[in-house]
Amino acid sequence: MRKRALMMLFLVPFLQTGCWDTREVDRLASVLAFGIDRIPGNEPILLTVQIATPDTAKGGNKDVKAGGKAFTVMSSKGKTFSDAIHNLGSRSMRKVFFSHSKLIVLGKDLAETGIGEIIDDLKRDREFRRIDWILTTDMTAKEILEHGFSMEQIPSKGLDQILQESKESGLILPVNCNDFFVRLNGDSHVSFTPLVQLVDIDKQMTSQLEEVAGRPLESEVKPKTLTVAKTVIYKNQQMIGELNENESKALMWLVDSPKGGFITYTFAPEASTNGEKGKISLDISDGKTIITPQISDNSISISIVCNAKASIIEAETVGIDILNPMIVAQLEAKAAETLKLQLEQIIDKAQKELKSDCVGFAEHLHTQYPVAWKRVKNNWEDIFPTIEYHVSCEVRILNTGMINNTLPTNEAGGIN
Amino acid sequence: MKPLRTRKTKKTPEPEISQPSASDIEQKNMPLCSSVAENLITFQGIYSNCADFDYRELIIGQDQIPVLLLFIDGITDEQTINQNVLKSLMNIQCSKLDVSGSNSIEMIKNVFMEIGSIKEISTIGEVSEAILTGNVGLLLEGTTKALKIGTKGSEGRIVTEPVTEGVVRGPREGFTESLRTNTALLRRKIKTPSLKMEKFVLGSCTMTEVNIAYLEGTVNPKVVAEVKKRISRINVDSVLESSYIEELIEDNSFSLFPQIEHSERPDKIASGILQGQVAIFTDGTPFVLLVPTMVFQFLQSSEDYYDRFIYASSIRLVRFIFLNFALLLPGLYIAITTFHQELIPTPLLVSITAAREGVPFPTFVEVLIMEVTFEALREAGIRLPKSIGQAVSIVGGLVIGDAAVQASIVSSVTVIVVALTGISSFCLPSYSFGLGIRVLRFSMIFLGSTLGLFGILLGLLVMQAHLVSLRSFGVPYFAPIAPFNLKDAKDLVMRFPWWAMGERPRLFAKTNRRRQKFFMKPAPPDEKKP
Amino acid sequence: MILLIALATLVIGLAEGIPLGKQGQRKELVAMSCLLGMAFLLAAGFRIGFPSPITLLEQLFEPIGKAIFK
Amino acid sequence: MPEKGIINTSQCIWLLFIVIASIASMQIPSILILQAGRDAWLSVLGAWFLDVMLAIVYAYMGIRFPGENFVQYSITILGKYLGRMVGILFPLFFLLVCTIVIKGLGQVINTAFLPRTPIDVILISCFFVSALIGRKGIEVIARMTQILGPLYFLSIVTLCFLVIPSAHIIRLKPQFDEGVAPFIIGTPLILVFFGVCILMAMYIPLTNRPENGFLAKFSAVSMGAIVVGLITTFSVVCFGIEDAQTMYSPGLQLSRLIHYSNYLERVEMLFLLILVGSSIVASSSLLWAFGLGIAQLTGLKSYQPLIYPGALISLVLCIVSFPSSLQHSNFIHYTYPIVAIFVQTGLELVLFAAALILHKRGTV
Repeated sequence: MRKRALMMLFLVPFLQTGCWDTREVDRLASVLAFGIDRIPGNEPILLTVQIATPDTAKGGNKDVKAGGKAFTVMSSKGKTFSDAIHNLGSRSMRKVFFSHSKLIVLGKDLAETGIGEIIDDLKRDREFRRIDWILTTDMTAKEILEHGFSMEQIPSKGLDQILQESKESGLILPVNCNDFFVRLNGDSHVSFTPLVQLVDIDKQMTSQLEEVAGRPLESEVKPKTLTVAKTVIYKNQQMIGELNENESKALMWLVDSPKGGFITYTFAPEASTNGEKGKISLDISDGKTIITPQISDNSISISIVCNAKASIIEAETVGIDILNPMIVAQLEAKAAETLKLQLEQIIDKAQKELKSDCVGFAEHLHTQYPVAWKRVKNNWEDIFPTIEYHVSCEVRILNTGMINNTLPTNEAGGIN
Repeated sequence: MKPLRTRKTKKTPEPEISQPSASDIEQKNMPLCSSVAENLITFQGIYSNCADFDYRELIIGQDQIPVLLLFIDGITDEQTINQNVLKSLMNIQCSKLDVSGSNSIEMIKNVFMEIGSIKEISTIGEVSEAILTGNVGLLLEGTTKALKIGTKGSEGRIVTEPVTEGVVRGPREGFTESLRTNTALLRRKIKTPSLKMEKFVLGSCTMTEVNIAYLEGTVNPKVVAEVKKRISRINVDSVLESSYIEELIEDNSFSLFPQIEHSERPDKIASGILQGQVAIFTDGTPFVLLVPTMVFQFLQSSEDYYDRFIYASSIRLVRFIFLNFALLLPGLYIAITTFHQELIPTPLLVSITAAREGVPFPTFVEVLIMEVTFEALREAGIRLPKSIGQAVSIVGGLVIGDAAVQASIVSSVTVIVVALTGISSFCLPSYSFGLGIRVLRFSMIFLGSTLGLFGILLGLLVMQAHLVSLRSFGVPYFAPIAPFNLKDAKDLVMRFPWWAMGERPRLFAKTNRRRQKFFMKPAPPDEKKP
Repeated sequence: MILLIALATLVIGLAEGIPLGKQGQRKELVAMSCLLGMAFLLAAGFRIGFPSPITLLEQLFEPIGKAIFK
Repeated sequence: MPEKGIINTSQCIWLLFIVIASIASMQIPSILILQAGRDAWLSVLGAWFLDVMLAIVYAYMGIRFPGENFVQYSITILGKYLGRMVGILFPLFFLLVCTIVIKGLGQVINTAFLPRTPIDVILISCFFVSALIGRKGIEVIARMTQILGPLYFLSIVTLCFLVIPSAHIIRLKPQFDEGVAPFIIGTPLILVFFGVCILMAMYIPLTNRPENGFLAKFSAVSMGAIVVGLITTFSVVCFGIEDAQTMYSPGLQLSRLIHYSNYLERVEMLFLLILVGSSIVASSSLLWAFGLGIAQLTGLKSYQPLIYPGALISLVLCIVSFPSSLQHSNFIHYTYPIVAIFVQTGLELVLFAAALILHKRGTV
């Protein structure tokens, strides 16, 4: 009796109104990716969402119309980001649901004028996750989101996979919201995102081929391809420049330890060892960078030590003896030099061109010399370009692939 | 808790249990008459309109003493009556019987009667009870004493394989409806005088014999005393099945969880008794009760002990997982698909959305329809003859499952969920425990559809609080997890090999805990030693 | 809200009070009614703009806390 | 003694642990990070040390007054009237903590899981369940914690392990960036949350071995410190102090960070499990302590009838005092520590000193 009465009490609120948060899945439009652009006018934020269209014919019906898009793109504008989300509701039959988005694309205009106003909402709203990838484009986000992939039905899934792959192959460092925010909050207030571009690679390549062939080639017109290879640098929530492919690769060495990577260089063996000039490609399997700031009197210098383990994946150089430790030492030294050049190039660019600490020296200085950091903190922007640095790299070749020496094909370097 | 119970003990006169006839009570303690003829009239009066009541008058000895044999046709063994009772009585013809009554009864009992079970009785009630339980009542002229001659007929099923608890490996005998057969099956397994069986007779109409069996020295005497106390408290008119007793002696009647285990497998009961539990045998049913019970026993099958321990442990693990499925899966499905879509992996969300496209009902109603249909199918399948049962499964599986999806009444994901839940609920070895889970599953569905995962978590907390607050005959129901006991936990999800389980569960056997010699782990013979 | 609290007070009072009353545990009954009354008064007081004890605590101690913590 | 149940030492450990786990899973880590910055984990260690010191006093008092909890021995020490006035502060403090815990739980659930459900509904259902559990007595609560405690401990540790890929240890450096002041201020802040373990004084008379009281509290606080320390540290190394100190529930955000390739992600459910279970069981033991304390002060035979009214008061306090999450955060941040340190440390030390000076001892 007593329990029953209390149960009744417990049930009262439920009987009042029912359930508040119920949303059936078929009343939801789950956003897979969204992009934000800035447009002129008094509603400056343009939100574009890519929504998965459920494939109703997935079950029994086999004659699905081929080429039907598996996604829908919708746009809406608003005074703020959340206002734009809100306005989307008036256009969508279903509730727009952001929890499944994997990708945020920032349009160029927005990036250049500052993204501060959207960051707060990205952190505050429960539907956004801090593990979403964040990308910047040099076009508008709308174009990127409307563009499809030939292999993936849903472009955001394709981009997601490109980003995951490129981290493993050392092409570019994908950045998720959390890392992006944390870097922006960091001492240098510099962060970066990969740059997504729509490039007509096919056309370029065809025209080059035509040059070789000397005649117009017959090839079908292919759509442009989404490419992620460059990096965009943000400073104080504003885009200030971009890094090209090589610099993006080098950036990985400075802010993260690359798990994969690729070094190609021309190698000419020294006189004491025979062999000819040619190209060598190394696959980096395990890279590690140690950045140590040093303070002497009033000058700050940074020493950067890179260690990498690598394996040879291509040795075009004819006639060299990979089994010879001296040759290997030369290969390693040359590789280290190549790497060093790459790193110096990007630090130079950061210091001279961008004038912003995208390489994270401030964090290292703060961590290791907190007292000195306090002194330079306020005029770090002026100090950073003048900082001296010293890069030293070491590459160790551990593996030569499935074979060791290539057999010479021409007579001159034949094996006797 | 306690104050509530006292409310019920109002000072109201305890109502008498209705008896077959009012005169019986008076006659019960009436002594027998010394005249056979008068006694016969009395008994004919008691057993008026009883077609199966039978008697035989005969005259024995040189003194021509009239003797009356009373019995009930059908429940006695005719062969015993003919060959042993009548023959022995006829043999008295030539001998001389002392005329004075009581001595002649003694003579018959001690000298002539060629039968094992025989007892002297003296009241009408006793005689009546004797013949009702299949004995022959022997009345002699000139004495107020009578004899109860054991001629119980053994009509009944032979020992067959138990239907409800089949095993692949293990003994294939099951209990029958006859109490003596059952106790014999047990005695054949435990051959020690410490195995005690105490007799109770319950039910004023049914006079059902109930035996409690336990292993003296191992069992906790407090538990035995408690069992005896609770059984002697019972005052009902009938006990037709052991569940009557179960409901009258369990700790919490309103709980959804059975607090007393039952089995029709002698090996299971024997192993229970050997680890210090008390078995309650009831005449007329193959199901024997085992107390005290802990919740994890409902997840253990007797076959776990006959398979190799690694397989048994992994099978138990599967059972634990599917127990959770059976309880939670539909509730979780509703909670996640209608409240927490962010928890579903994206591709799965897209397929669930696609499957639900065009379904008119909310997920909650959809699941409820399918669950209720499933329960109905299950109920329909149990009682029907086997040949029709198959038709039911065809109708259920094909028509309801497939056609409902085709017609977009339910989504295919819901069918999968309900089917998986159904399969999971069949993974539980205990039917009665499964019933509780079935009921709880529906409450989880309601909670999941009102408050989502939060509601389900609340439900689980309440359920858990209830589980740990239960006790079965003084033993915590959720032991050995809470209160935790490492040694008892050897036989929980994992079943340790026999050589590692040297001790009986602490909660059953308080004193005599050692079950076997320690360190009996088998090893190959050491070849280095001579 | 106040209605719901009143209802809860009533239900708890009946559910717990009746058994106590039957057993003659007067003291328990009084203690329980006091607590229930307090709960109801708190709710009713809030309705007419009376501060809750926690607000009082806050006024008392918050300055100290603000002085110590950021 | 109105409570008849007996618990053992391991149950006592888990009972205390679950209280700490419940506060660890809410916004306390972020408040701590706000105060102590990168030294938050050191503050946790410091608080652990201080709390263990405090536990010695409580354990000693438990042995000095066998079979009495602090409500009873405050009467024994300070006499009938003054003792009662001091003694009633403990149950009231428990009710306050219960209010805070449930309000915090409701707040997190309301913001992160059920945004459109009125928070009152969540609060009512939480209080109903915890009162239901609390009314069943200490044995039931103890057994529940015995099941849930280890589960939660393992879950939190697993959660932190899974989040390692997102963590960068460099964000924890440099230590003592702002000097030792943040550490010194952070230590008492987290101490008052560990200090809810003064519940041990309610449990000691009920344990089968009261002399193990210190051991129980030591183990519980150590495990609690591990849990709070892990969540705090991982919040810092994953989000950096700037973001972590603004989060309402850093633990929840941590669980949202977990992603392993494409299959193991979206595991907030695990965190919800920890959050709901630990908070409700913790508040049920707090309600129990409130009911028992009041029953002992007024000399009642049973404390069970007081549990539901206690829950109702707590519910009303929740609704009345914290109309929004802001007030709640502010209260936890600024007011609660002062109140708590007064009750947990001040009162008990006064009782301790009084017992020594007045030569009061419990009767065996």
